[in-house]
Amino acid sequence: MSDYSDLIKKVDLKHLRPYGDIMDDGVTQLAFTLPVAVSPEAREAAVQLAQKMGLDEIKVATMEPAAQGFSFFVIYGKLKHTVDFTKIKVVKVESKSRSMYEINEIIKTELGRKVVVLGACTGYDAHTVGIDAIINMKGFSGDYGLERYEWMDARNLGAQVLNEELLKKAIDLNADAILVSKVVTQHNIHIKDMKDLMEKAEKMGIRDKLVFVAGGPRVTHQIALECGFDAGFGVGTKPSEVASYIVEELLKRKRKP
Amino acid sequence: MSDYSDLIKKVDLKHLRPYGDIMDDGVTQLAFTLPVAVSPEAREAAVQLAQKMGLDEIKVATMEPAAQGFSFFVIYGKLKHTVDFTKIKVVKVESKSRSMYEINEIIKTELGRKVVVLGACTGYDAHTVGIDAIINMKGFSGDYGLERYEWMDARNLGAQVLNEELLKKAIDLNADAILVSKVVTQHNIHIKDMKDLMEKAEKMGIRDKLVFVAGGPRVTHQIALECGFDAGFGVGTKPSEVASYIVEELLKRKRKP
Amino acid sequence: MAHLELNQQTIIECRRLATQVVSKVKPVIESHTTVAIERTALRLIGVTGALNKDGLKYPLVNAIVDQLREDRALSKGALFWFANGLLQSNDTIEGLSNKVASGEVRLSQLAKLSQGDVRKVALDLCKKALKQISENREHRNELRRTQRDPMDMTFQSKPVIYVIVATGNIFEDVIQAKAAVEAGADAIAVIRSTAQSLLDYVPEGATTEGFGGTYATQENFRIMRKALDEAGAQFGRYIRLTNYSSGLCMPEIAALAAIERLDFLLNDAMYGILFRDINMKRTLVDQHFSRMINGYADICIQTGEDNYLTTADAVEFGHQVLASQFINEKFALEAHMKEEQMCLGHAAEMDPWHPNVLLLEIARAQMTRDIFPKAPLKFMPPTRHKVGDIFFSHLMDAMFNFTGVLTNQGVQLLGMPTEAMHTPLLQDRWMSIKSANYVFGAARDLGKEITFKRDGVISKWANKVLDDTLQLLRKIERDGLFKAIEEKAFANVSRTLSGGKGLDGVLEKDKEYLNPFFELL
Amino acid sequence: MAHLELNQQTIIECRRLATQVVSKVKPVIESHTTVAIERTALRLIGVTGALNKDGLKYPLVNAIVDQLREDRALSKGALFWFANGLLQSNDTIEGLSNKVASGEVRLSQLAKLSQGDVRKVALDLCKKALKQISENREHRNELRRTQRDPMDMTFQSKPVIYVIVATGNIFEDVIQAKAAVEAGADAIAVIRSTAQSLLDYVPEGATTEGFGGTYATQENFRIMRKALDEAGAQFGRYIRLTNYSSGLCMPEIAALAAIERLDFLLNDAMYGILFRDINMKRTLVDQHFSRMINGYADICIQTGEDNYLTTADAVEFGHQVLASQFINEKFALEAHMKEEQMCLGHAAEMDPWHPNVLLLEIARAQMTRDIFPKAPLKFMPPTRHKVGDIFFSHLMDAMFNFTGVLTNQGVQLLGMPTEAMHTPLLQDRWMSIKSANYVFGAARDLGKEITFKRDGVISKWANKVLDDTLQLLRKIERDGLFKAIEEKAFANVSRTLSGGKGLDGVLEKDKEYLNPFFELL
Ligand code: B12
Ligand code: B12
Ligand SMILES: Cc1ncc(COP(=O)(O)O)c(C=O)c1O
Ligand SMILES: Cc1ncc(COP(=O)(O)O)c(C=O)c1O
Repeated sequence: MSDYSDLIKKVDLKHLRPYGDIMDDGVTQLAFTLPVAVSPEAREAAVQLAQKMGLDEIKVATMEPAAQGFSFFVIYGKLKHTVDFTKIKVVKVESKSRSMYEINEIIKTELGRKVVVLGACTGYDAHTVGIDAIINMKGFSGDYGLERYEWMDARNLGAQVLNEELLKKAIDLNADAILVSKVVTQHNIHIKDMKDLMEKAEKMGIRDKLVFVAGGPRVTHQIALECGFDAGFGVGTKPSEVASYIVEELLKRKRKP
Repeated sequence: MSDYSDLIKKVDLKHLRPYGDIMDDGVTQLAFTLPVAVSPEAREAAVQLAQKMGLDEIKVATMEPAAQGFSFFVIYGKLKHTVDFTKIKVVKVESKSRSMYEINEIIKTELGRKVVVLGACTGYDAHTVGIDAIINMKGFSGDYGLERYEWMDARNLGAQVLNEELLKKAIDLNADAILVSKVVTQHNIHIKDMKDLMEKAEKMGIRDKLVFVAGGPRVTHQIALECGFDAGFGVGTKPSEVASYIVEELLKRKRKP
Repeated sequence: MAHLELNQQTIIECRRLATQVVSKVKPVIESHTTVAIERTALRLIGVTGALNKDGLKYPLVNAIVDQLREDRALSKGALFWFANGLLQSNDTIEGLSNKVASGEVRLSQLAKLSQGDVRKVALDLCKKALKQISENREHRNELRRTQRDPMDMTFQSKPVIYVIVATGNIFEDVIQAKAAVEAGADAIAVIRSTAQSLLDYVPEGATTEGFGGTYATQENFRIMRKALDEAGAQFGRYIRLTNYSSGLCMPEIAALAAIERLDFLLNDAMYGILFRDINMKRTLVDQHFSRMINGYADICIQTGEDNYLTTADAVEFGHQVLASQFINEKFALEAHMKEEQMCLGHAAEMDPWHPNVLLLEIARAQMTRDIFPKAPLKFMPPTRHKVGDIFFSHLMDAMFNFTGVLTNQGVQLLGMPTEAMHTPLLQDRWMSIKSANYVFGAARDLGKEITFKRDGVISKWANKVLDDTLQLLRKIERDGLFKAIEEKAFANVSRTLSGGKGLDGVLEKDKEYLNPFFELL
Repeated sequence: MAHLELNQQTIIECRRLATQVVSKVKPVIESHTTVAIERTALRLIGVTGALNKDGLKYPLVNAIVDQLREDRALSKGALFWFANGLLQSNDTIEGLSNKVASGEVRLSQLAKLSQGDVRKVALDLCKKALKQISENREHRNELRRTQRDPMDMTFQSKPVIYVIVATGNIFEDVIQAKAAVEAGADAIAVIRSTAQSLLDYVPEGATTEGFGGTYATQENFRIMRKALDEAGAQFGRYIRLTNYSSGLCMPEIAALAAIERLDFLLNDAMYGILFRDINMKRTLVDQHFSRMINGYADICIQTGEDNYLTTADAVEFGHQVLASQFINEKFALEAHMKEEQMCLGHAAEMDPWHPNVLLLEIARAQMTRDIFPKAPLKFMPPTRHKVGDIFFSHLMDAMFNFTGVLTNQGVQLLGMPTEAMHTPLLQDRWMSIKSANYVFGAARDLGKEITFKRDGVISKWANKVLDDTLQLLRKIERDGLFKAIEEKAFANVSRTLSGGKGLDGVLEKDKEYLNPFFELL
């Protein structure tokens, strides 16, 4: 309806700000608990925190006695901060999306041998549903798991696999890629475990012989890279995305050894 | 259970910070909408805004396509900011809490005449339930309204009363106090209306002849003062609190004219 | 679907009493007209536009009616003078209305032609006007066929999802309305600016400023209608547009809604009296004509009984809602409306901490459904007991949505988590619609699965409310509606016959009074 | 309260098959003991404390059992050697256990007294141990009388509100547990640290570090018990304490729980096999002894069938839950537990967008209630389909709470809005409890108000699940439990008889095997 669209404020991508019910109003909702009893002073403390966060026109929607010595707050305010959306660059896994058939085809013609993939949920993490979704036949939301790939030899070691074991196994089977799933994140245990794996891989001198892929609900490509992995996948990943990436990476490495 | 309470971190009131599941972790929840479509870049923009707000260890709980060109975010992070709780001072209405009987008694003995109170929901605001709760017989949560006070002559002018009318009426009845209720706050209409009333009162030279009291869910004593009122009351106010304040104020004024 | 065993005799008796109550005020309604009705007649025949009057846009219809009033001529009806004027001047409608507005022509001073000739002209104008409206009606039916109609008049499937937009800026409203439709909304109401209901004229043009809502203007109607037709086409659902035929311009809004093809109008025989302190006579006379138009235009009205429970306690005063619904139903039938056009209002406003509150809400909602089987019903969400804890507020709305789908309500106005805070943000509306989609899907056929125990808590409560309603209607019938309202029959509000706004706009009809719409509608 | 019409014949047949399944593995259970059982026996008679072994605290009971194992003596039973040792050394329990642990004494090398004398000593020790436990039982009953018991064994009123704490720090857990009780919680579970179930010893002392939970230690039990007794006194409700008799130390935790007066223990005949890859034999032998203790200590066990639905689809695999419940029930009866002690686990884990999902969840929950009328049942919240949208997640929990109160569940483990994110924050727990208080109050008597339609969707679904269960149990009975598990009878998980952790801790009992607890419990 271009007849009027020029009559309202357009989004300013150079100064992007939250949208409440009108462009650029910056409305943001906050909730937190303060370890002090409900009181006018507690409310004021909450307001001052909101101010420090950069909120204007702060409205305390509620202050609730969550327990003796604890007050729970819900707050609305207008955020002063903005971000320059035009400048944002995100590191992403840069692989084409391909079907299982295409991927099999590539492996067959370009590599001419089965790709060996090893998956596990490491440390004390027993959340296998994620890695199962990627590796097991059934796959995830209609997308077959790697076991189903004719030109892949994918094995799922399951839960609570120690990093050493995983690496040893990788050497024995001379695997092409290792898939690590981390779900429990308390005290950043996932980061610790992931870094530990890569250090051990270095020591064993197999860091560059394998493609290291991490995944989990709180894993991002960024985080994976920071832990020394080659790639990371998060919520809602489909097996074919992972397979496609692995194959591309293997071909890259094959070309420039 | 003092046998161990010394084993965990106590609240540091000089550096008060939100409590998630352990003292001082600073965990805070955010929700807002960005006027851009869902994308990794949108997610990054949300994270950067959270960073600017002073959050650490930012976790994007969800990014939802709220509509074409809008993404809704729920975010958790750890707030770096703190407030010095020991330094917080809040301006409060400083009147004793008294029962209807005590208040009647004081008026009778100290003033010896009925206190005339005029209430209204001003401007185009038609939300009378609040002012009714303060003035009408029935009162609020078991606390009788001012109409019920033997030594008060309280009148409720109801909804959508124009400031002029209200002031005129106050003069005619030579009222002691004016009670204004403001509920609608869009575009800060409540502030505008409240300030307008006080300016008109000044002009008519009756500013100091009356006690001006404001109230409403988004009204605070602070705001009321800023608008030139003598006092402000917010959510959950009980009639007796208001009556007690008015009487104290009248007595103060009587003593030092 | 589940039903309650209600005392049918009591229901019949309630309807009889409501008929009495309404017929007693009928003489007043028939013998009077109002400035709003006269402006409406002019709008219907095509008088549009506004002139600048001290900075403000003042509608021509107001200017014309003001002139006739000054000249003590209005009681013959605006159409009488306007038709006469057209004949005399053989000017166009536009031409004449501008001349009158500017004062160049004074209608009542033109020579009067024979009643017969004038009537003929007026009749033709009215017929032409109604032709356009019936074309709109056809077009609407056409669209509902092609774009799928989400409203199921058997009420077997989920209620229509109805949300409000209220940014104050019609163009921002459009963005939010489309976002809501994308999320699953079936009906959009553009809430009006706080003050509008007390204006005795309808503002002109597209507006971008309002408090707590957006002005209802013909241009705003047009803009939103166009947007919703587009959204309907895009998402394969006919989207209903709602506004407020209420306040001092009740019938005018009805006319504009008919012309711009709105689908729902909030329109109540008594809301203006109770909640806007508009004079009783004014409101009753206006509502009748407005409803004749709504009936003809195939617009569903939505009555305002839900509001009673925002001021009076919902557990105690449920019977006032039902009594009022019987009366509203009768007033609507009097104006030739069909039951299928009556979204009678009620609400889930009970204290969430009241023991077994869900049972009581189910009882009320199911009772309303069973007493008005053909009426779509408009089920309003918790608002009074909403607090700043948005997480809790969101749960109250979920249980409300559950009650709505369980009891087969026709139209569900969704509650908002931030009800106690502000008019809805885009994200508030989004999560409320998501909640309704979830609950309506999850519990879709539950109503068909269960039966309510005979003389259980639910059935007992429903019959208690029904009995209390009978008592109240008896009292109203005895005292008459005017006195009853004065004695706080509804929502704890008292109004007097001579009090309230807009009484000066009510006039007795002259025996020569001419307004063919009364015959044609 | 509402009931479903279920095929009673099928239910009887299911129970018969479950009995078969269990009796087939009985010989294995009776002919074996485990390192855990032997450590448990020692703990019960009062062996406590730990020694420092390369930085770590290593329990004396482990040291003693290790020694007997090295000396190939364990199959006679730890109590045999320890009783013999006491007679020989006439040392105290504390003295002897320390000497053995330090290696100063090697129990199996002491001269063996007559079986009769040894047995007499052992028997006395065991009787003394059980006396203490029955005193705890008395004390608990006393407290439940004085501080009102929120658990209604007729299940007419609201389910017990059960929440978890999981900070990793027992002292922080105490703060949050008390906060939860203040908000309305009736039962507190201290979730264990991620790794503990695979440790073959029970850590010692108060702990302040854990991942996803807090270590289960006797001292931590004591600290939380004290805190909850205080909270119970303060808020006038007996508060139940929960932990996990699961993993490699299943029976030891049962013993410690009996000693420290816990009320609930998560304890399942097969969970360890399926979800922790613990060897089948080990788990089955351990669970039997652990349940004998629980039975005697009046502790309610909570089985883990809910977990099946976190890995396998809840719509498809509901029958695996029911089949497993029949088997768990039978194993528990074998260990002399009462039905009233069985919080059989199930969960509302269906996809929230599945059509009529609420009807299916109600069907499942009501079916479980009707098949196990005396069992409190432990109803677990949605977790699998929980997502980061905490507002939506909060609604799913509200509908879950509704299902729980409608179908009269005994114990309701509350879902958390942040389930997909992190272990609960104080505020998450607070709002979840507020939700339960609201929904339980609002819908309290709804179950008594309605009846489910014969052959409606709900009743059909329940009977379908029941029929599928019968088929599954037939298969399990035919193939035997071991093979069935290998072939993924439950949760799509396959385990082998020789695989999994802890098999080396299983030994065949010697004919001279001595453990009087088996007779006394
Ligand atoms: C199912 C479940 C369980 C099951 C696990 C069964 C099993 N065999 O996996 C059971 C009941 C056993 C369980 C136990 C526990 N759990 Co649990 N569990 C969950 C739950 C409900 C769902 C997880 C899940 O299956 N998601 C579905 C899968 C498909 O999603 P996903 O894992 O994200 O995987 C996708 C992507 O991430 C990606 N991906 C994942 N891995 C990989 C790997 C690679 C290489 C790639 C490329 C991609 C990839 O692809 C997948 C498909 O798209 C979550 C809560 C929730 N809703 O998330 C809690 C949760 C994960 N559990 C939690 C906890 C704390 C536990 C316990 C420690 C609690 C306790 N003390 O008892 C225990 C111990 C488990 C252990 N030792 O680790 C916490 C973790 C908190 C945290 N952030 O640290 C959560 C978040 C619940 C909570 N709020 O407390 N749990
Ligand atoms: C009831 C109600 C109505 C009723 C009012 C009936 C009546 N006679 O009052 C009806 C249905 C008519 C109505 C209409 C509208 N309403 Co309204 N309404 C509410 C609702 C649901 C409850 C308000 C209420 O009664 N609270 C109960 C009372 C007891 O609480 P209270 O007002 O806070 O009063 C207490 C204290 O504040 C204090 N207090 C209050 N006044 C005073 C004065 C003094 C002197 C003192 C000392 C103390 C005091 O003491 C009281 C007792 O403790 C709120 C939502 C909500 N849950 O808050 C929306 C709300 C206030 N309404 C709103 C809107 C926008 C409208 C409309 C403009 C919408 C429309 N366009 O149609 C209309 C127009 C009304 C108008 N012209 O002003 C918005 C306001 C948004 C904003 N912040 O600007 C709200 C917040 C809803 C929303 N989220 O959109 N509304
Ligand atoms: C019948 C009716 N008219 C109008 C309104 C809206 O209020 P206003 O009078 O501001 O248009 C409502 C609101 O609930 C209503 O129910
Ligand atoms: C029977 C049972 N045991 C134990 C647990 C806890 O897991 P862990 O094995 O880490 O103790 C659960 C969790 O759901 C359970 O159901």
